[in-house]
Amino acid sequence: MTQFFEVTRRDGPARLGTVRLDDPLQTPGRVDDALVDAGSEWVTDRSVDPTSDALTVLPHRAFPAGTPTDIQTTFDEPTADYDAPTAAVVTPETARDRGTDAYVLSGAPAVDRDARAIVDRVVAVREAIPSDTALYLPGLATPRLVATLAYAGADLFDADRAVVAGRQGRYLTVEGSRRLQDLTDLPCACSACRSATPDTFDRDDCVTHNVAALDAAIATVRQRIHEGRLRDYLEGQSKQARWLAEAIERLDDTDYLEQRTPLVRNASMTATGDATLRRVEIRRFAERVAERFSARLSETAVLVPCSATKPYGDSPSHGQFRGAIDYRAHKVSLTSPLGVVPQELELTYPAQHYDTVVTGSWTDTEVAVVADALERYLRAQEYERVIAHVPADYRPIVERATRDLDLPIVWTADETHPRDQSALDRLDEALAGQERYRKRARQHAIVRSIADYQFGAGAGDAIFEDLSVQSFHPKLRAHASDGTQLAAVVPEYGTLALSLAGARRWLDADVPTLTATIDDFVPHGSVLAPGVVDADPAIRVGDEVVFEGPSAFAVGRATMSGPEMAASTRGIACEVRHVETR
Amino acid sequence: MTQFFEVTRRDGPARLGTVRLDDPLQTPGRVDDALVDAGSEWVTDRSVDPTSDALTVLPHRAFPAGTPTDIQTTFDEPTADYDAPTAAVVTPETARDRGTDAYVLSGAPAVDRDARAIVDRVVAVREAIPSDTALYLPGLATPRLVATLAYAGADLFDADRAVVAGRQGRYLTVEGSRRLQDLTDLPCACSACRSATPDTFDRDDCVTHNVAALDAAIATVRQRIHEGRLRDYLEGQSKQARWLAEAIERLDDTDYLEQRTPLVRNASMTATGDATLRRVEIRRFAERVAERFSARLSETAVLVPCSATKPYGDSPSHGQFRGAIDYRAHKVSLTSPLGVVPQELELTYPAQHYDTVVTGSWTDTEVAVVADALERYLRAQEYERVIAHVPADYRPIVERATRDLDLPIVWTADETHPRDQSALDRLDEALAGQERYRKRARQHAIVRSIADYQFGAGAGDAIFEDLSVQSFHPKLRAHASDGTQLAAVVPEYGTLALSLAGARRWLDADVPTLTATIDDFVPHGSVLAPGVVDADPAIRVGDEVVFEGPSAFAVGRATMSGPEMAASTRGIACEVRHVETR
Amino acid sequence: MSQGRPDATNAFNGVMREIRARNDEQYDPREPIRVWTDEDLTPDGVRTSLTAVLNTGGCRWARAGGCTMCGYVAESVPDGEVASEDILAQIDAIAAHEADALDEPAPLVKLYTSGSFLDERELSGATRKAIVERFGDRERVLVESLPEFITADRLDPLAAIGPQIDIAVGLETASDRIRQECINKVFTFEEFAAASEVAADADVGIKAYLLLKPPFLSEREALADAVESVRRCADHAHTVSVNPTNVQQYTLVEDLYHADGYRPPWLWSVASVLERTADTDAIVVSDPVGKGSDRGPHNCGECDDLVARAIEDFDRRQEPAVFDEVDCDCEQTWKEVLDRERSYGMVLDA
Amino acid sequence: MSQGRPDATNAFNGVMREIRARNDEQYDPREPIRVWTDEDLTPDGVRTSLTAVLNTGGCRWARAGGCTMCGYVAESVPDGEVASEDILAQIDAIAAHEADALDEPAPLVKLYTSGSFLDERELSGATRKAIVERFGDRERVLVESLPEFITADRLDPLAAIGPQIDIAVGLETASDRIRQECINKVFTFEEFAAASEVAADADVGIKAYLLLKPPFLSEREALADAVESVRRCADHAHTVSVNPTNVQQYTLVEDLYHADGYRPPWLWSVASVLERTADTDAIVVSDPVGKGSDRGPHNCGECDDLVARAIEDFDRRQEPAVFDEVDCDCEQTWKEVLDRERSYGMVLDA
Repeated sequence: MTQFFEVTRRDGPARLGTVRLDDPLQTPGRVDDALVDAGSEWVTDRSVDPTSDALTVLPHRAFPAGTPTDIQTTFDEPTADYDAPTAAVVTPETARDRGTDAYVLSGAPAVDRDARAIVDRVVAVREAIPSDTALYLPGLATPRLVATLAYAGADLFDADRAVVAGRQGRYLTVEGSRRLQDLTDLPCACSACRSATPDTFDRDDCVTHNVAALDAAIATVRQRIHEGRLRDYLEGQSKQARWLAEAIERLDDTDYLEQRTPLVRNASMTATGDATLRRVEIRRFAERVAERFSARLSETAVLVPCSATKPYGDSPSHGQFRGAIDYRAHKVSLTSPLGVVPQELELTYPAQHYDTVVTGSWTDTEVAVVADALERYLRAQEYERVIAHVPADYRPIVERATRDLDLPIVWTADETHPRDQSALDRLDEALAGQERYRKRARQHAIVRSIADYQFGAGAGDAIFEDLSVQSFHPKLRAHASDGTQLAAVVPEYGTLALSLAGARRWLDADVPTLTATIDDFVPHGSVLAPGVVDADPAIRVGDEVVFEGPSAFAVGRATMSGPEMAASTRGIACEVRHVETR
Repeated sequence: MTQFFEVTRRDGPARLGTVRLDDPLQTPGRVDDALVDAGSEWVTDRSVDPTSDALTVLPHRAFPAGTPTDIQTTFDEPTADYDAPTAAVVTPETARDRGTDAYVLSGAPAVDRDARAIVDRVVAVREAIPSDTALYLPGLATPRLVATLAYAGADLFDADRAVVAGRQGRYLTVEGSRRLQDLTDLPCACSACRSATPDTFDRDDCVTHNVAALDAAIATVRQRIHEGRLRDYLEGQSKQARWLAEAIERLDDTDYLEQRTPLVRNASMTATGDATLRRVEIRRFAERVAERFSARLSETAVLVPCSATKPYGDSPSHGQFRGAIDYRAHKVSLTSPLGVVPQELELTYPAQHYDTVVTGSWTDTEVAVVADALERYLRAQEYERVIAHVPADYRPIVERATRDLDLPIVWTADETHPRDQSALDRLDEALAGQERYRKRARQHAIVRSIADYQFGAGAGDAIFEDLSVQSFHPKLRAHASDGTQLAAVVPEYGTLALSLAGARRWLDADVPTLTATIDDFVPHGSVLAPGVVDADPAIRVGDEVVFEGPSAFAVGRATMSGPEMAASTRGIACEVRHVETR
Repeated sequence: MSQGRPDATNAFNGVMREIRARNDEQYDPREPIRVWTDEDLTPDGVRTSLTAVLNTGGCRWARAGGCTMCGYVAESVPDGEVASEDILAQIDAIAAHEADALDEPAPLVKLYTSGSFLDERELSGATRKAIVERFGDRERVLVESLPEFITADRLDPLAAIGPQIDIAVGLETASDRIRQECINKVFTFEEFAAASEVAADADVGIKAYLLLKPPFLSEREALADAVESVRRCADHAHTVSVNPTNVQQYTLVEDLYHADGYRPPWLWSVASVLERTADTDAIVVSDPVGKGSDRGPHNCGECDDLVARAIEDFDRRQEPAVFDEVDCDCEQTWKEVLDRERSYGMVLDA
Repeated sequence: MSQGRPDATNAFNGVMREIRARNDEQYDPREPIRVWTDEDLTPDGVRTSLTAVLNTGGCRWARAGGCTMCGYVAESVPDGEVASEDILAQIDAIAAHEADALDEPAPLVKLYTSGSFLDERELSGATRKAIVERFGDRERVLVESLPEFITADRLDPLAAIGPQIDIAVGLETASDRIRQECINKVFTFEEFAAASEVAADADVGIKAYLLLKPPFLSEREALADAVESVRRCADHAHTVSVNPTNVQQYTLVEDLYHADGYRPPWLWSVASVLERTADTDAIVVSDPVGKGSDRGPHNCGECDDLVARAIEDFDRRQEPAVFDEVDCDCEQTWKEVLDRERSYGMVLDA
């Protein structure tokens, strides 16, 4: 059982954690001095000092990269249990729960420069060992690589590679490796670099520098995880080598990453390239809009461009659009990388959290992605008419999306800017005579649409069959007709926070409920992972979760994924919002 | 006249240089202590100490950002001339040749976070002042921004902004700015960061850190310029903020950048995103293949995928393709980001210099770019038949490129991998009975195609009307039928180096010749810029240039652009290869 | 009127007219532009004050173009003429406001006009006399004027009424170059000094108004200019008011500000001017308009209130030690800006 | 034959058979696999040597699977049987090579078989005798064998011919665990020591061959094992040859090497073994096959020749001071690798 390691924060698959030694070790971090190797049993039998405070690598027969599976199977032995911080040496073939606090990936150095190996081996081990244990990749860490490794789920590194490279006269930075003789400058802030010139800089300096550069890179990773912005950093780092870019691409296509990507995140994302289009958060939003959303307010859609200001509704341009539409049509924003954002979901993560380039030039990939999203969207809805209130550079998108659809398109802004008065007048005119919906209808649509997005198609109507909305945008509260509060909109994330009554309706509704079974206790504030008996594997960080146990019924927001809360022995699984004793 | 500044190396628009003070200052660099400000004449009249060794900012009426043009015109005064290192304060409106060694962009801090201003103002000043002078952007440099500024042509910075930000408790890195209170880690290698924790780190530390981080960032820029790889770095940096990405996009569309981009470069490029597709080098290659290339060897084109190994010809896959084609068709490689690479141009920059992701998944932008390039290419040639020996993921590209063309397509590899023996057999079969061209014909085609690429459509036939090729691939030598050597292929760049006889043929040919007029001297080794009287503005770094003067006729390779060699007063304009006294 | 660089004046006036033309607001000629009560230090001690900005048709100089930082022309009536009876109606409104706000009449009355109270084209002699007479029972009445209108024939009738008359003169700076070429104000320090003599002869006081941080100057240059100007004024005025620039609408300063080319002065600079000139003979005060806001004089946001209170305290007690009490991390930032900001590298602490 | 872990032997043999099956080369049974001349240190001093690898049908153990680092099975004849007359034809070829290469016959003849010269299934007693008799005029003849075949009845006939007979034994390591579980060689040190007694009784010498860096060991573990093994061998052999691993085709080691899981030892490690065991009674030598190449023992590429020459020098003079002469930056890298490389973190200096 894991007693000496705890995950304290997550950013997708990356984690902050602590190895609980006398002098606690923050992770991702360097394990060097905190590690004791009990030794290799290829040489002789080994023993363990169970009183050591260090993280002890248990006696091992390590298999280097390339060791045939039959050999591994023959020498794979059970792991002894100690009441001390221990690590077991494993490979993708021998990784499983061995009861240790940490796991050492044998042969880790071989995954360097190999995108497929980085993803296949590190992820394979990460998935085979408990999520609340630390993964140590020995002899591998370089300043350039650590961010990718942490993103793949690694927690522990060492300075071995950096030191050896320094001795070899290889100068490491987050950009990569240079030979000392190729340096005309010392592109680093460390003391060794600031107090030398390329002429005087020797291999001792290079070792000092490499370790400082590695520490800085690891600290950057920790800071970024803390901020929930490791991915943005990685997308920049992926320019440093094509195999780094390839590793991210490969990771993007794994279930591993999907399972570890939160529903919402309190951090902005920088969307400046096609790598962003592949992000799980972006794909998930597009997917849910396409499959779950249904337009309730009007049979006319007005397509408008997104705004740099977020949420769009707060921007001057959308203020003008709202004025011209005047409750007579359904506003749908077109944007890269998200695709289509119906007006009800403008607050919903990541619709108000991304920051994108606004030069007005679209790449073909963006045109394709947005057009495809729009086509899927329009096919799923039942609009009678589409008003394209978009500038000329959006025209190819709308045309491509609608060419196979039998939908009348009215162009109101493609000759002038959509914010020009003449364009706004044309929009107003196009909507002349159209019936106006009421503000209440709009509020109801927001609550129900978010419910559809969050809980599944049809959830909005099922959970909020009778509905009375109170308070003001964006802090809407959803009540039943009898006055009971069912849910509230969380303005930062554009999601619904359910009350107990709301949770019960979710259970009763004909959509999948994300539930977890807990032990016989009444949670207060939070549910700890050991208290979770079982949890729906579909639960993602940030999801609403219903907790049921012999003594309590509760609702809250997940801080672990379902598989993780079911398997973890430490850490907070969920922040409980409401609880009721049974 | 510029006496105290010299540009020593170029990487596109970015430059390495030296301010020639007693203690020479490398640029891009921080000018801080090396600068003396004679003072503002808004306050009172000022005088200059002409014996100072510092770079003296001449008395100025600086115009802050936002100063109306009429005010600037009214107070714009001529600049006095001193025999000392001097700098003139200018704005985009008042920038012109003022005879100083350096220019100070007044109001520089206002361009921060403003992609349009970075490009418009910095580039406007850079273009208005002589290229062999230094541009100083006061109060603006941050670790995140310097690379972009250097790429826009700035040479001098200062620590002012970094120090003030430190005093404000803003912690700067190449990633951007963080408030001290938001730091959970110190993501830097500098001595201040390595000897503190976030809890103990104060504003004095922050100042020390910011300056170290800035120096490291500037050193990184210098190192990258030296390596010819600043652009790769910038593409990574552009993930740090959308306005940085936007600044690069805007720069990519300027003539300024095109003029400063070399024809060839002895450095690899990492192609890992759509930003790479916009690079001048990439666009230029695609443009020249589309407009200048003509296929000479066969009426059958075989389309094949590119290889990770460069040049393609050295890869095992292309070895197999070559074996199957066996001199019976013209091999054309499809690749992102370059588009189409005919077999004759596989050595030609950047065809053997880029390193791209090979996951086998194409973005829509890549599909569009490559398909468009292929369509343009096929329209320009007169093939009777196209054999598509490409894997299934290339099929949409070929189909899109050929859908409007009346060209028979034979698919030989879309069901199996192109390297499978069955696919190779199909390719061989498809070429059965096809006439074989001779090795000599292939060598002739290489020389003539490179000439077309380098000098213009038709140049190959005009310059090498009679041709005898000697030596072996890739070091081909082109001789006239009478044995005179005309040119040699430079294997590193895939370009032609002309002899004097070759240069004369270029002059006589019906394609534009890149010529420069020089003073009355006989150059040896190199032509210095002051010796250049006039130069074709189309000359780019790396171009072959013919030099004509009263006493000499010479040919060599440009190390400056034409406008630069015509205007510069210092530095090497061209490496001369052959010279003849008149 | 000095004509040091008529080309500069022409250029500034042209630019300023264009900027002001963007404004299309209109004002009611029977209402004062603003009216408020406060406490002020006078040569006789701290007094309750009634202050009003009269709408007298606005500054004629501003109509030609005017000062680079002054937006008050915008607050004038459309055709630039306000009838005497309208002015007196404004006085009624002011009195009414005072009656509401104060238990007893304020001993000090200050009447600004965004122009010259003594300019015949703004107010006739009779109107001027009638206005001062309305406040005949007060201790001190202050009115505003350019030096050129400060003549014995205009002063004597007012001085005779009863209250001590003070003339507020917008000198802005003791530097003729900065006044003309940064502020676009076209009289000389010599003219101001001469007017001050005329006033002294009529037993009328002079209160000089200085501008802290005209456009085009760095923080250090602005600070040095203000300190020097206070020192030179002190011989010619019983009170010097140091006014840190606030960014007013429809001004050149606002254009610079929007383009990130101008930052209002630090409150530390205001404090520093007061502290460094506390040894002069004159009363030196400052009432930083818009203090703590981005458009007004401001520090880091944390300490603005604290420093503003110290300034207020100084205004009453003239005791430089008040500034020893205030402390903030951002004082180091301000010192760094003083050391490092050049007029070609503004704004350094954006 | 020891049976410490039959499961391991089974697994290794299974894997090795699979690896070797990738090879489909065939050899001519009438040609020796390799033949060359050199200079060697013998107990009697440095002598010119003639060395040959005979093709005797190959190692029977290798046919079952065999050692993890040895690829010589691949160089055997298809059906594993070589006729006596073919073997003697090989001897003729060896003699012809010697006549070409040397002015006079080599005093030392070394005949390897990639198996056991004393194994009846490889060579009959008559053939063995005939071969040694072909070299009856030489000072010393060395043949190769596993301990199990070292018996008096096989030794005596050879010892009687004339030349001093030496038996080369591929002990690899003094550690039975490493020998069995890393190398997959299945006799014990005890068996080796016993065979050495038998040889001594027959007046036959023993030359022990050790492997420096079997798979699965870190550089430091490998170095320590080699030093310890030399020391333990010294009592049982007049000469110990330390053979650093080179990556041979169709071996388990090659699979690891291709997967970046194996690096041949540093030449510094070879030098270190020799230097640290120079005080033993036996002659200790090393002839690093493939030295300086990526598949052979190597340093940084700069100093490989230098260190290899020092080893060669040591081989003749047994003088550890030869290593004081060689120096390279990479010695520090090697020391760092010794300090830091763990068997779970290989290869550290890739």
